[in-house]
Amino acid sequence: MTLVDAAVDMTTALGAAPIPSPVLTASGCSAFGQELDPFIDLTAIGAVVTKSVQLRARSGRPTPRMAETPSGMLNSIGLQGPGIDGLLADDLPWLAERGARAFVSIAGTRVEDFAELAQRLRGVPGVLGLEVNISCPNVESRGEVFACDPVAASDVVAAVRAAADPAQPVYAKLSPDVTDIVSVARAVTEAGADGLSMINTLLGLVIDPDTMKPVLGGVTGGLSGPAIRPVALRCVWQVHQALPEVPILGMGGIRDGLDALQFVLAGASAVSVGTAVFNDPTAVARVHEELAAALAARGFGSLREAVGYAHR
Amino acid sequence: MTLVDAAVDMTTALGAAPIPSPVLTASGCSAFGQELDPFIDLTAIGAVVTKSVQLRARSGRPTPRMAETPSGMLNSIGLQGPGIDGLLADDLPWLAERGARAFVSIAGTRVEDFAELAQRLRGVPGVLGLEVNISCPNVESRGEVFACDPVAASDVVAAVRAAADPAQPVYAKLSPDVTDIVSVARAVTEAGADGLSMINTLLGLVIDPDTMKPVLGGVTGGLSGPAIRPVALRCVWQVHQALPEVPILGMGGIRDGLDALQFVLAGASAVSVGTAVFNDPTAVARVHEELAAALAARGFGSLREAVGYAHR
Amino acid sequence: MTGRRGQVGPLLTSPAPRATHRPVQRVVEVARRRPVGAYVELVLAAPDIAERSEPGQFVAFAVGGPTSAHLLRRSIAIAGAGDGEVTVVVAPHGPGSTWLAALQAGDTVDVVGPLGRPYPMPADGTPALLVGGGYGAAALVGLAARLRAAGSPVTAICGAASADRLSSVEELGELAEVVVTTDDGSAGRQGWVTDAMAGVLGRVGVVYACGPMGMLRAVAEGATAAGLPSYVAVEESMACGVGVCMTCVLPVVGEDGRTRFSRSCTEGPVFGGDRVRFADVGALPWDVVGADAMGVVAP
Amino acid sequence: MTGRRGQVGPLLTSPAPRATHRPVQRVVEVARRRPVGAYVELVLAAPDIAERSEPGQFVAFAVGGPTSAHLLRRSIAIAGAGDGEVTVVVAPHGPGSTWLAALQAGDTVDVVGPLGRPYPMPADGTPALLVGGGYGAAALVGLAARLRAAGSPVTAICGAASADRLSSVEELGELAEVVVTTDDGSAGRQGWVTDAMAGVLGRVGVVYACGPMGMLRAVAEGATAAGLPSYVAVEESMACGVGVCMTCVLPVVGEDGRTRFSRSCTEGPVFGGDRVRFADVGALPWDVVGADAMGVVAP
Ligand SMILES: Cc1cc2nc3c(=O)[nH]c(=O)nc-3n(C[C@H](O)[C@H](O)[C@H](O)COP(=O)(O)OP(=O)(O)OC[C@H]3O[C@@H](n4cnc5c(N)ncnc54)[C@H](O)[C@@H]3O)c2cc1C
Ligand SMILES: Cc1cc2nc3c(=O)[nH]c(=O)nc-3n(C[C@H](O)[C@H](O)[C@H](O)COP(=O)(O)OP(=O)(O)OC[C@H]3O[C@@H](n4cnc5c(N)ncnc54)[C@H](O)[C@@H]3O)c2cc1C
Ligand SMILES: Cc1cc2nc3c(=O)[nH]c(=O)nc-3n(C[C@H](O)[C@H](O)[C@H](O)COP(=O)(O)O)c2cc1C
Ligand SMILES: Cc1cc2nc3c(=O)[nH]c(=O)nc-3n(C[C@H](O)[C@H](O)[C@H](O)COP(=O)(O)O)c2cc1C
Ligand code: FES
Ligand code: FES
Repeated sequence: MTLVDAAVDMTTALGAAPIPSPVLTASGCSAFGQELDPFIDLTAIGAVVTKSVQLRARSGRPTPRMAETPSGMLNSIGLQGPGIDGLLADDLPWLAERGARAFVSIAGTRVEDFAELAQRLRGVPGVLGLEVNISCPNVESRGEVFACDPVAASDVVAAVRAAADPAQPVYAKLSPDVTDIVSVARAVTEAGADGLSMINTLLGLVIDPDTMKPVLGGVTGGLSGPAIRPVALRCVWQVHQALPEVPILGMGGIRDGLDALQFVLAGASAVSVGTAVFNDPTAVARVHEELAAALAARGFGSLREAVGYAHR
Repeated sequence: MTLVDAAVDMTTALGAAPIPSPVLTASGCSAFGQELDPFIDLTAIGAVVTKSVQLRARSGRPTPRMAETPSGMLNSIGLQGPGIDGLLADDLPWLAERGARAFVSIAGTRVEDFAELAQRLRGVPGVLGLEVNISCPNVESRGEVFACDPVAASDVVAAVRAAADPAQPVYAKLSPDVTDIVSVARAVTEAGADGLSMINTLLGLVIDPDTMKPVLGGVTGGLSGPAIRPVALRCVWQVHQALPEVPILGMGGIRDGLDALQFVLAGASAVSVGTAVFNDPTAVARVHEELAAALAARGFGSLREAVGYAHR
Repeated sequence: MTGRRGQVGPLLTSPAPRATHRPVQRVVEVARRRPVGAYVELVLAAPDIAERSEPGQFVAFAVGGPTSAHLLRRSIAIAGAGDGEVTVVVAPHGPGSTWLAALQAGDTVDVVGPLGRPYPMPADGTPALLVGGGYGAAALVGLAARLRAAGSPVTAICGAASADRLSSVEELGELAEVVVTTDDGSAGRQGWVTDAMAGVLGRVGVVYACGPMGMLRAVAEGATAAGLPSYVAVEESMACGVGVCMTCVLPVVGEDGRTRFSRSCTEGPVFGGDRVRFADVGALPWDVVGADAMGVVAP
Repeated sequence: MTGRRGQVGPLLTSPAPRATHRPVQRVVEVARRRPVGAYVELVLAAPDIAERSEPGQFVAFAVGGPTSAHLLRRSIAIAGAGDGEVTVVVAPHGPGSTWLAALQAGDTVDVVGPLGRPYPMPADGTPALLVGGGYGAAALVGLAARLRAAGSPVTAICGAASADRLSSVEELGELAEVVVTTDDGSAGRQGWVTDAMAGVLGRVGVVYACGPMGMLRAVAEGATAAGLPSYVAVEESMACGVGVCMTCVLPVVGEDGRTRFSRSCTEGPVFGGDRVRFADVGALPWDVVGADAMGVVAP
């Protein structure tokens, strides 16, 4: 197994930033990395994608914040987090000290928030790049989610790209809850996104049969986990088909190496493992091993050769 | 149990057509009903929603036509069926003879196809009403699916309502693969839909790790089963919230009585059981029993009282 | 090659008729379990299914128990039915069959059956050749018994990749003259079942087969070439097993000579060997009924 | 009521410190299984977890095996650890706990632990009251032993709805003076644990509790009113158990006097009883750190 792994070149990149492994955490599914330290080597994975951070510290929503669903879960955390000050003071230094790469997810409710966050993250040690979580309500557009409107989405991405450290790639994170994901992908790419993270959760709802009300305080929540994998793969497939040059960080229900392989074959040059970490805290490292073995077994000499292979 | 059931009035209606049970089959998941005859009493269920029929007989797509996915499945049957002539000659008379109600799903690739089908089904014995499957590619709009465009969807529904027997309610079947399902729901309702069936499958993809190509011949397919239930419930919730007067036939991952209860509480006045029938051929009848017992246990005297209860 | 494009001459088979009994659904107990080479034999206490079943039919299991993420049923041929019990032979493969193969005596499982059309019987006394590939041989045991009871001399060929993938050789041995072949020569003759067929075809009146699609094709072609009717039990990917999902179709020539996408669960799994268009499985030939509506035009 | 809105006086507790050891993940075998009233006691052969665990900590199980549709872990308190074994007491409830309770000796299960912060120990010899509700009493057995070893006289109150929902009464009886209460009087005194507490509070220096949230609140309020520090192990709905998902939060007053949404898996499950704002669980009070960013304003 170790010999087989060594044979496959697993290096890849997020935009222009090289990473030693194509397997990353998913935003909001591994906090800021620390809690996984007992279980995996944080320096060996592609990067820690941090929980989306906003300008101010946020309490997040009241509980209940989750409901288990068939092969998945619904969450409505409400972006609980320390705010950019806390992130810069505590979490990023901790990761940098350990030699772990951080891919920082940023979120906001106006275009300027995103730009300011990108600005604050310029040149911060250990920050490999930015993932722009545009699945947030846009306060300037009656709460419509940025990611659901190609124009609003591009505005955010253009502002972030302009404000961000030129050395830090900017990935736009797309929502599957749109009629035409390719048009959103095209718009944000033209606005300067160096890559695309896809997909964020699907909007879902669960009703508690006892209280006869929605389980989540926020009524609806985000659906994640293996249940959504076919939808995620379809999105990656469609976007890679339309925009083969745009790097994709694929995610949505990845649980093992063969799941990750499907995303790679569909066009992802790296993947994030989210909800599966709740099931198995070693999932990110395990998926790397399993993906390496699967690539070797199929005769690939490098991960890069396999990216988009299913389209050929 | 039987006593408890008897206590709850389970009658409901599809538009103006009364039915003795709120639990129906789902289009394409119980063929034309015959095969379930060994397992359930077809006259006791709400109705047999037939596999979508088109004007001409169709072979459907080549195999493989399905892939199992976590808590769901992907299908790409391609609407294999006898065409309207075969349906009128064989399947509908069989159902009518048995005293089973048929809710006939119609499909086409142009507006006129739908209208002609509705015309042919006027006054046919045992045909309770029509479900309009607008999740089909519109040949006049470069293959964009009718259900993804409020205008195209309304055109179909208006034409069907105009051509159909006035005694037959017309339900429009909506796709979840849209940015704003409420706007589609509003458009088709204004075009004359007597009710809404929701949801159809989500577009998904699975790649075979051995062949390294998409499993399905049609590349993408429709995702169904419990995996999608939270998405379906969210759609029903949103539409009932916006259009509380419009009857909803809810579906998507219903497997037991408590699942059905969630749809009723969210606003559905009837439900279809689809993929779960593949797991359990008695599912439609079982869900009726379990729903009746669940309503009784919660103190409801009738199904109607529970419709939309979670919004109160 | 009859039953295929460029068909010559009349077909040698009639479509297999429906079974006598309708299926039932039951939660049944595993009475016994026994590993057999690479397979696991399960004996189910399932009287309602046992008394209804005929050779060639199958059952469909729900898998994974109450916490399962696997919704679709798994179809498994009936390898024996009698005394209130149904026997199946399971090859652990994917998650569902692996779960089935791990069932222990005393465990319960939800099963629907008997499903599909049985092997049609020939005129009493007709000598018959039975060809089983891998676990497919198990499905032929009941047929062999019924043929013997009707006075047919029975020859059986059991083939597999290797000795551990043979099945039911002993059971068939009590009912028939058995020839064994393995690809690697680890048991019986080295070679394919078709090699062994050649010498037998001359002295039988009908051929039956169960096994992988490639083998079924070769057996059916051999029988047809020899002017013999053959019946094959196909193995197409099935989601429901009861005829409602339309996932399990393959192109089959009907009584009217037209090809349709037929459901292997309800119109099969037993089809006339000269009626299955093996070369077109997984394709959509233009002459399948309704192919025109899919935009496929005659060449 | 200290630690709540309109707080009076200083808090009586310090936040529980982290555990000494980090958690591990193991696939372990069930060594023994025993039904106990309405519960099932499982003894796991899990030396790596046993040697690391401290009273008050818990483990998190993956449920349903390889075919499972249930992705989230189930957290269960450690009811005993020693000799390479970890004991848990499971109340079958939903699908996951029902699956756990059905495990048999010899079955394997994937478990992560020990997790969470243990009960902090008082000064040696401090008399202690332990209050356990339902299966919650099981989590107090290890604590009772440790307290006794440190010279503390221990009184334990075990309460439940009915006799079959009591747990660990015998085990606690070997370490402490035990009072039993049941709602229906089917065992011990009829009534609530708080009724039984009144007579004991005067002679102890610290109170520990584990059980349903309503009971924890009543115990904590009683202790605080009596001027006693209390430590409660809360039960919030958890998805991961290891601190990465943020689903298990509740409003807890920190050392700086400010309330935060704290994760019960990593900052708990043991919290100072006067630090948990029980009345605000499930709500978002304006004075929680970061509530302003959610649009909640001071009244
Ligand atoms: C009529 C018939 C008789 C069969 N008899 C036997 C038997 O006696 N012993 C035995 O071991 N196997 C038999 N099979 C094959 C068996 O059904 C499949 O191996 C099994 O369903 C695969 O399930 P899985 O969970 O291992 O694989 P997966 O690939 O995970 O299955 C996913 C889905 O695809 C379907 N599927 C996958 N492969 C097949 C297949 N070959 N045939 C039908 N459905 C498939 C499954 O039923 C399931 O719905 C038979 C199949 C048919 C159609
Ligand atoms: C620290 C701690 C210790 C516990 N100790 C025990 C114990 O010793 N014995 C015992 O029987 N139970 C214990 N529980 C409760 C146990 O975790 C839940 O009853 C169980 O997770 C419910 O799973 P389910 O599949 O039955 O229910 P479901 O409702 O199907 O669970 C769905 C999801 O919600 C979570 N969840 C639901 N209820 C709870 C709950 N009360 N607490 C935490 N997560 C929940 C589950 O972990 C799962 O992720 C403890 C909980 C916590 C937090
Ligand atoms: C509990 C939870 C919290 C999440 N928080 C965030 C977040 O803060 N920012 C973000 O961009 N995505 C967030 N996500 C979405 C994930 O990053 C990921 O896109 C999605 O869950 C699909 O991947 P998965 O199925 O592997 O979890 C969250 C998901 C979960 C389950
Ligand atoms: C195999 C299969 C075939 C289907 N065929 C049709 C169809 O012909 N017309 C249609 O409107 N919906 C069709 N559907 C969609 C279902 O009617 C239903 O909307 C969807 O599957 C969600 O419900 P479920 O999760 O209960 O299956 C099909 C679904 C499946 C799984
Ligand atoms: S398996 Fe469903 S129709 Fe044959
Ligand atoms: S359970 Fe996941 S953070 Fe506590």
